[in-house]
Amino acid sequence: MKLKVPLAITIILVLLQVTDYYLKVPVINTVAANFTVAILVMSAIAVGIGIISLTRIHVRRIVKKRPHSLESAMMLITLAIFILVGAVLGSGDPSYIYMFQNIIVPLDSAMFSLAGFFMASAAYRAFRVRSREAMILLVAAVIVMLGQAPIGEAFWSGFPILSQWILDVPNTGGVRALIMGIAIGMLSLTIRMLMGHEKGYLGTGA
Amino acid sequence: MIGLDARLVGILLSGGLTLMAYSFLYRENRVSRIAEHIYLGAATGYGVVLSAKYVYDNAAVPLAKGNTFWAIPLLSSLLLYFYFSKKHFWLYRLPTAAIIGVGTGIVVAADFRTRLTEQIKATLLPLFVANDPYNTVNNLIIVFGVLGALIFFYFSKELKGPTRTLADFGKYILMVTFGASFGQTFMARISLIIGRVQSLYIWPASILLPLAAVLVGVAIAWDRRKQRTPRVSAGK
Amino acid sequence: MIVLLYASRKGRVPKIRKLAAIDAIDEAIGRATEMGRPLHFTPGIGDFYGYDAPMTIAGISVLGHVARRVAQYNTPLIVTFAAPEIEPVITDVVKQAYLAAGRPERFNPDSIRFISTRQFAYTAGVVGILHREKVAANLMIGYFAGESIIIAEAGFLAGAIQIGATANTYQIPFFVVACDHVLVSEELYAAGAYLSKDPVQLAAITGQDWVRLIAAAFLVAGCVLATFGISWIADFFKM
Amino acid sequence: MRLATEKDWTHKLATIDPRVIFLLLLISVATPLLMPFGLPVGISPPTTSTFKFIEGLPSGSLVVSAFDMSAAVAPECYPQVAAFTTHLKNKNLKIIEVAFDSAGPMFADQALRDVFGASKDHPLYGKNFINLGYIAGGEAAMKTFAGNPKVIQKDFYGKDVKDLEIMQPLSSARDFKLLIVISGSQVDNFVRQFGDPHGVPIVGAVTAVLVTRVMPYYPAKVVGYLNGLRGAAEYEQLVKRPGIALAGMDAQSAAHLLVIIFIIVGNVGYIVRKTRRPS
Repeated sequence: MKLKVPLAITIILVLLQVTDYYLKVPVINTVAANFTVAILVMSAIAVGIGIISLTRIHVRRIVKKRPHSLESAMMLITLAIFILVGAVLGSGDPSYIYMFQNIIVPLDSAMFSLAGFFMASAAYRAFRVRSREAMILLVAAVIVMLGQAPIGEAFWSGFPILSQWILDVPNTGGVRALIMGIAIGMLSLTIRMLMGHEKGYLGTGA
Repeated sequence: MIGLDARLVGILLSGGLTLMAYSFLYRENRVSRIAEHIYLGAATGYGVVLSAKYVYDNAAVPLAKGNTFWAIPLLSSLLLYFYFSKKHFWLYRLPTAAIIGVGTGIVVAADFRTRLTEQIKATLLPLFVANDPYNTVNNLIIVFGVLGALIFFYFSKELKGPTRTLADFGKYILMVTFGASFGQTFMARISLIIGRVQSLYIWPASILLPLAAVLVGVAIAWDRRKQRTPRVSAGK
Repeated sequence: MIVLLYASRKGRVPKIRKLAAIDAIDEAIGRATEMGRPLHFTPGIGDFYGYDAPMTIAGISVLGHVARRVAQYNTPLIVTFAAPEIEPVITDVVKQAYLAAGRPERFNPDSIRFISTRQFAYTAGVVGILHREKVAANLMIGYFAGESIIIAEAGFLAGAIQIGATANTYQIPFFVVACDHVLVSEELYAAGAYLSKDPVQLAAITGQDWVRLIAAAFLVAGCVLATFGISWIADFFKM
Repeated sequence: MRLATEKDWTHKLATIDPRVIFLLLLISVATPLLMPFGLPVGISPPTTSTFKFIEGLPSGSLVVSAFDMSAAVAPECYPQVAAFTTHLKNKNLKIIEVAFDSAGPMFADQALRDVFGASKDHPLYGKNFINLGYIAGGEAAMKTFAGNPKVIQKDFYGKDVKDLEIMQPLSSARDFKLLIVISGSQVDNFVRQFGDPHGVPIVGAVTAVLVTRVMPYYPAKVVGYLNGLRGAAEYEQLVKRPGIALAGMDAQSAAHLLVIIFIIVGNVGYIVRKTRRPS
């Protein structure tokens, strides 16, 4: 009961969506579309779970005086401010836009731009001619980098053309094989789910 | 509306937060941790507000207007909250199973077509183009690249002989793909750093720059001294 | 197609070649145990909806095995994720795993940590955890996007042994560059079955190979025909 | 390995502290932004075809700017938006801004202020341009908007949309002469909802990462695209309004060069050590 009912729900809904995609039966199409929007609402409501457990972790940290409780307190305060201001004034209010522009935007792009620094250090460390594979990866990456920045053209006018060729030809081949493989893998996973063998997502572990 | 002074404060605030986040590049420290937690609170709170607005506009309002259909998702998602109950814990599985069923169903159906059959179709290229050696070579690389990379993932047994060679070719094609992807992404991420640095050059955020430089210098000197005095603080 | 293979292959244990990256999971757990430092697992920023759904599910499936092993050795475990709706499932999986290992008392609810729904707030949180809690092994198995290199490189700087796995093709290069072991794209989907050692699940992997061979056969035949200007295989795929 | 080699120069070259790399990368980005050396930026074919397409639109045509961008990709996408909006303004085209990402309306507003000098208070607001705000629901929202753009009741600032002149002649996406997709995630959904069913030509204002995913649609469905910050720099030259993207190009060059130098340095250390080891 505790496992079979949820399993049945999943199987029926997967089959419903698949039929909806390949067959044009008005009844099925309507039902499937309704389920789709309903699910969007349900996953939005699930955000509450996250907030409850997030608050729980940080409150516990403060109460038990564990390290970094100051940071936890700051996080709870900003969380509360952002929820309250958004709830009271609405998300389109100028002050909310101001908070968004001056707190979330800089931190969002600062965090994302850390990727640039980390890519540089990872490239330095990993792009060594250890093996033929590593060398190919390195050469392709360097050519594309030179092709993208104006400095590549300044060295040799062929870099942009060569980098475009890499993107158009070998890259296309590789990407195609990858996505075909992924589609096959996903199909196999779904069939395992439909046969009731893959139950990991229902909390059974495997 | 927000006046001029608020604008200057905003520039200072966003510049300060950027520098606080960047201080992580030197090492994890209290300043970067504070930025991290402010960000966590702000971004998560913003996410909650938007989700709540979505539920309110798209389900609660229509329900209030008499569209009873919306009672179904609203009520059934409450089952999710049995997660916090010790006794009826398992009830959360019902709405979750529904979310998973719809979520995977949508993808698998569309994916089998767009990813598998459409990709095979796109790869059906002539292996020889008359009087056009350039395209002949390109087509050969694409076709054998796809074949090789497909075979490279063959799980059932270790490959030997000609299939091994083909799989090796596929592996090299994959490496080119990864390299190209790396190069292309690198450009994008550098653009982000450029954007951040440009925002720091705007007055009055620029006054933060020398301040940050001094702080980093102090931190480095501090760490050096700590290293020389053998293990005074066992923690770091 | 695969269904047929399924039925015919029940009862026989199919052979699968060794997947080094999956075997490395045990190595990673072992290292964390020896060092007495935590193991961090993340199924990524995906949820149960859209393209990320299958990757998330595959990641959670691997988590079940990892948690069981970790429960046996009493290694500290930290699981982080970005989608709140997967939290109950993750808790359930980890709890059941501790129960299966006969160690339910070792389960610590604080080890399951929702961080944030916003991508880079999540990233910042994970990076902080990797450093603060001195994580010894970092397993990233599921759906990852722009944060992959940030988490992987932060894990490297924190000195963790790392395994990356995702089917999001644009992110694989970053795992290749920064991790010790990588499950490339579809290997992610095979991982759960491989670890389960369950004959039926393994048969599904063999089935995957069959579909692969059929696709390859279509490709060869189609290309040869296309060379002579015949396009009926291409027409067949138009459906 | 002998301990003496630990102090060797090759070892040093092969194991530079990542923080040194971070610092040099920061300097290599920051310096050219202050003191540009002005390397020429060549203009690539997709950018040219984008420019030509917009040049060819008759004045007064309706153009939709769809903001499907998050704040994180703003450094790449916003300069493109600014360049496009300038071009649309110069050509006297009508602009409908709409967002499918929650952060979108903020940048739509910023574009109006940067290019026209004001957003909702501008005398031409509602006549020549409008910011419709954010529609939730991803691809489902796109489908709805393409089928009936008037489905939106209020604009981003809470004004009633039906009173505004620019929306009057609209009945479906067929009335759009061009769709500019500003995105860091995908264009496939726009092709499916606007391009295929309504035949709207699409131009991509996309991040560099996204370019490989746009290429399959170019030039049939997507008539042109800008490749990240570099694309923005190219476009700024075409519309003769050099801005932050062009200023950033030298920094881009310097950063790429620096990383390539580091890769070479790392390999020199590695190779020298490897060839020595047998002896």
